[in-house]
Amino acid sequence: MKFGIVVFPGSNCDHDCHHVITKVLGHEAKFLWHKEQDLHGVDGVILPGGFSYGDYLRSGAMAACSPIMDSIKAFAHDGGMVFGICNGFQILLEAKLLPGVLMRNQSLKFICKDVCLRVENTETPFTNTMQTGDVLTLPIAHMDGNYTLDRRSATKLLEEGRVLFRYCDSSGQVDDESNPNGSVESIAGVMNEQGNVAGMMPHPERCSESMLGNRDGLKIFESIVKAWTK
Amino acid sequence: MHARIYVTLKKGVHDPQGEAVRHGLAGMGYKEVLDVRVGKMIEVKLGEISREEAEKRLAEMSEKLLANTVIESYRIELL
Amino acid sequence: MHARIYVTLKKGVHDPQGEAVRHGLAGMGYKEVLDVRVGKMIEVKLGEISREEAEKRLAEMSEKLLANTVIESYRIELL
Amino acid sequence: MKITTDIIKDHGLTDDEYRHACKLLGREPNLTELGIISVMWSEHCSYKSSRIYLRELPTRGPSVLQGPGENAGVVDIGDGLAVCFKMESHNHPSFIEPYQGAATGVGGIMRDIFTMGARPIANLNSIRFGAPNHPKTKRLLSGVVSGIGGYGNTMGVPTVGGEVVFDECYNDNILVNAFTIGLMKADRIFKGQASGIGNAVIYIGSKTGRDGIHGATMASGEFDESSEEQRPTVQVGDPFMEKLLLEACMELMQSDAVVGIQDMGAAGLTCSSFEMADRAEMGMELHLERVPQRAEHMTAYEMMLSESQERMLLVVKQGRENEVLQICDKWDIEAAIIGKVTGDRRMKVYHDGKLVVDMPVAPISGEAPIYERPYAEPTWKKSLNDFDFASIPLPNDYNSTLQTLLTSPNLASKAWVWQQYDHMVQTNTVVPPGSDAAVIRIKGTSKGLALTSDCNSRYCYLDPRMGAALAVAEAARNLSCVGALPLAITDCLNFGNPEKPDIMWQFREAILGMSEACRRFETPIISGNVSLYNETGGKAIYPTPTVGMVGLLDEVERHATAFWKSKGDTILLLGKNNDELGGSEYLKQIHGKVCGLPPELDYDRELAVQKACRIGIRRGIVRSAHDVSDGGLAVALVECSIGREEGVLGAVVTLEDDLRPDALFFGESASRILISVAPQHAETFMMIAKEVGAPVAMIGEVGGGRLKINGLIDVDVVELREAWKTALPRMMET
Ligand SMILES: Nc1ncnc2c1ncn2[C@@H]1O[C@H](COP(=O)(O)OP(=O)(O)O)[C@@H](O)[C@H]1O
Ligand SMILES: [Mg+2]
Repeated sequence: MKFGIVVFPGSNCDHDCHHVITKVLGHEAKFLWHKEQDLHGVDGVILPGGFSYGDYLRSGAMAACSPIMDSIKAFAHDGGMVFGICNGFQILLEAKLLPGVLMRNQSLKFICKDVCLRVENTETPFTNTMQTGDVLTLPIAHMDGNYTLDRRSATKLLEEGRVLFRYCDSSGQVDDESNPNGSVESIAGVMNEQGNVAGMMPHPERCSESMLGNRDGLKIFESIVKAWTK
Repeated sequence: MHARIYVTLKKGVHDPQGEAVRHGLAGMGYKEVLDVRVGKMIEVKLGEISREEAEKRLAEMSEKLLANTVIESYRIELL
Repeated sequence: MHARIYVTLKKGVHDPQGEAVRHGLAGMGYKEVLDVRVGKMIEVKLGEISREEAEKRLAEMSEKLLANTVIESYRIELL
Repeated sequence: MKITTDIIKDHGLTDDEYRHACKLLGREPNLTELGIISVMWSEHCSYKSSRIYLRELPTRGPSVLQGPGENAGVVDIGDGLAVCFKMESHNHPSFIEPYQGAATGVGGIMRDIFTMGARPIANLNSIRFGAPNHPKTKRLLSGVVSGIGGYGNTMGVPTVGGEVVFDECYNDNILVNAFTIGLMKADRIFKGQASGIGNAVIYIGSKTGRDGIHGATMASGEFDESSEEQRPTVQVGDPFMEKLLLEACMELMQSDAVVGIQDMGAAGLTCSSFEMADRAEMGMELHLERVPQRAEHMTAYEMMLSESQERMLLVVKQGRENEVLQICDKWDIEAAIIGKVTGDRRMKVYHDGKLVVDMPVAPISGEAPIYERPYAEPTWKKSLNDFDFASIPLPNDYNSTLQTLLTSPNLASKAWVWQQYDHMVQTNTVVPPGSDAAVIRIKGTSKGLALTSDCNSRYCYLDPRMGAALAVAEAARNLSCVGALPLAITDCLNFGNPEKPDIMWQFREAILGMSEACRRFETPIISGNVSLYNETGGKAIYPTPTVGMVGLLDEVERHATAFWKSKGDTILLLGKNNDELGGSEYLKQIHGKVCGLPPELDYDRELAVQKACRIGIRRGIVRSAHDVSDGGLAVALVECSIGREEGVLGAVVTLEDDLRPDALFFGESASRILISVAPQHAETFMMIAKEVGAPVAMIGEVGGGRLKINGLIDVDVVELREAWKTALPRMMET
């Protein structure tokens, strides 16, 4: 599979994603420059983490207006797989490809630590290698990860199976204590209605090798590849 | 020409920053503060442009970039 | 009572955020935007308090918490 | 304009220095030239008080590719790769405005690294604040930590370690020392050199504003009050700009168009242009109207002295300028050709066509005054050192003493700090903050790097020579605890006013102690920074020579962390427990005393202990290793138990030394490491230790939910962990 990794000014997990895809997963990856509109025939697009445009004004806001986003919107519209991690998730929300907003963490602090995630729906291109209820350990590293949506829409997302992951404790229990940033319904990652665009705050690319603690993150990339192969 | 755009969270949207400021003020003894909301004020300097044109362009910029209209509203003030 | 406090960077203090917004707007075709400065607008709801008292207390709060007076200045507006 | 004695004084120049400057110029300087001289000859740029002592430091070694003198030092690590690192202080700015001060400190040190051609791969931060209950402490800590995170996180450089210390000696002079390490090809070191007559001088990065211009400019008619007002004393950092600058520089350095490069740090354009010209024995011609400017109507004086952040000066091969401009354009950063290299060894600066500066480069850059300031051992030292420990009563309840120590901000968990730092970006962090040193892997090789920063300034106060040596020893020990061989160090020497003989004495002693230790550990000093005048109201900070040390692991998979791994494992202690309480955290926290002498350092024992630890780790038999430092043996044992994220593992320990129990539990004798191994490897490890001459003893066993020592200490691990973890957040919330 050929992944396109978008490089915005201020992206800083672009090389980390590239490393996992090419060196760990053994697939192809190409960097896509934000000023361009050509997606170079990639099979899926990753919007990596970082601080696009310094995250000034609002995280992801200016990146959502870059030229390449027009192409990505068209690509998504045609069913292409698009996956946003952290800042990439913020950009997808600002670009209205996914519902909701990411506000400042409840603590108003940047938080970098491992969290537990409960897998909510395994019938998605992003989770198809997992079991429902699986608890994954992935790191978060963000200032604006407080997923905000009115409660009704949030419940609806859950009902429709569009919530991929929720923050939980190590036994899979979802509660306030294990919610690191104040996200509504402890939502950590969501998907669009068509099921081809998803975003999440935790960083799967940071835990895809055992030397870095665990390989839970790799399951997400493997799912994407599996979905594409089908 | 100069303009100001005030961007504020819509009513009902939880404001963690405002809440933290209120909490901080209460801790410092300012109990009279009942509520705090933190918004943005964006000051813009524009080149040669008519007032009407300015108003139109600024509204566009606000919609597209300066405010996230899902949770924020904006108000434009031409100086 | 309601009040607004406008917090802006002092003149001469570098505003990277404003600069980035200006650059972003230029990229989107808004070349008429010559300069952008981003400040804060803090809306405060106060309990029973006289205007004078409010003014005094808000100035105090601004000095102590709401503004970073080393680089920012503030303006209080009672509504 | 006439230069008056007031103007000279306001620029911080002595009469002698001014006379010397006139002699070098052959005339009186104009105001811009005076400004240039004053910054070039400032303590910060010229090291005029410290230079003669810094010569004592060992700076050479077989793997040193670049020692002090350039923007940062470089060490060869094999595989065609090298690392470049340095530490720098941003103490005063951080006290004035903690967020921006710390942020721009981090920005500055990262520029020093990537200007050498190295991509920054990790940061450390060594930060010191006043007493926890001092009214300023919390605000300063919180601002500094978010500033460090704000900059480092945005840059995508992980902050993987550091130290946080609280002591009332820092009440009005906090310390913020930032360290960055970068990775580069060993044969692609870039230098700050302006060589090649006719080559272009190119300015890239942020626009120049009136930031951080010192000098007493009110004295001059050229500046009215409003321009004074427009001169912010605080510089605001723009990590986004710096990230673009980094990427642009990395791309620029791929080609051979760039001949020299230097960041504009302290004294901005002045310092970078003079130093680059001087190193290449060249001159330069600059045209200031071409400098990208943020403020209107800037004068030559202001442009030469501005300390606006996120700027670089490049010297580019003639004819290749466009390549550079194009790359800058790609990354959306400003670039302007502002001058060229000349052969006359003079700095000629034009502003709007007018020659405003005409000075010889070498004398201004290289012949700054050097002072051999008088030094004398302070009279108060002896009375501090002579202390009869028999007068210290033994604790009634060792459990509560231990709890008090562990929940004091100095020993409590620092997770509140390092969780605000992205310590994982770049996906190389193999050992995150929390162990003795951080370990990062080097992709594409089997190697790893270990990083630590250390200094116990209370020791340095009691005996600066021993204290500085102990800082080096502890740093090396921390590296050995993760399995790394110490390679080289950088330092940040924070002291009081050097014009006072006792401060100068502290400085000199510290250098001597550090030098000896570096020789013994074979860790040359490849870069560093001096920060003097850290005092307020005549009260100086404790001498604080912070050490940043880097070690190498040939096989990064073979490393250790500080925490117990398995029930039933045997606990061994490398080193010796001595009757040493001087300068300890225990004396300070429990008895409110800072006195005695710091622990002794026996180099042979220290080297043997570290070697045994490294061998054990490399052979794969050491399951955990943790050095004994602040708080002593009991605290170290607790740390091995409570630092684990998952599950509970206590230990039962028996110590047989015949010492007073508080010295045994809380004394801070140097050169000790706690090791745990699977029981079947205990004998093997004892053999290793004996072979290298390290004292060793089996002292207990891992397991259970409690930590028990000698029947005097018996604590619940989970409870203690909770108290230790929440101490700092609780302090910050109240
Ligand atoms: N300011 C900081 N930033 C990042 N990590 C820190 C900081 N302060 C402490 N740490 C981490 O916490 C752990 C304990 O620190 P410390 O007690 O100073 O270790 P040691 O005594 O072994 O030198 C180390 O892993 C250290 O890197
Ligand atoms: Mg240690």
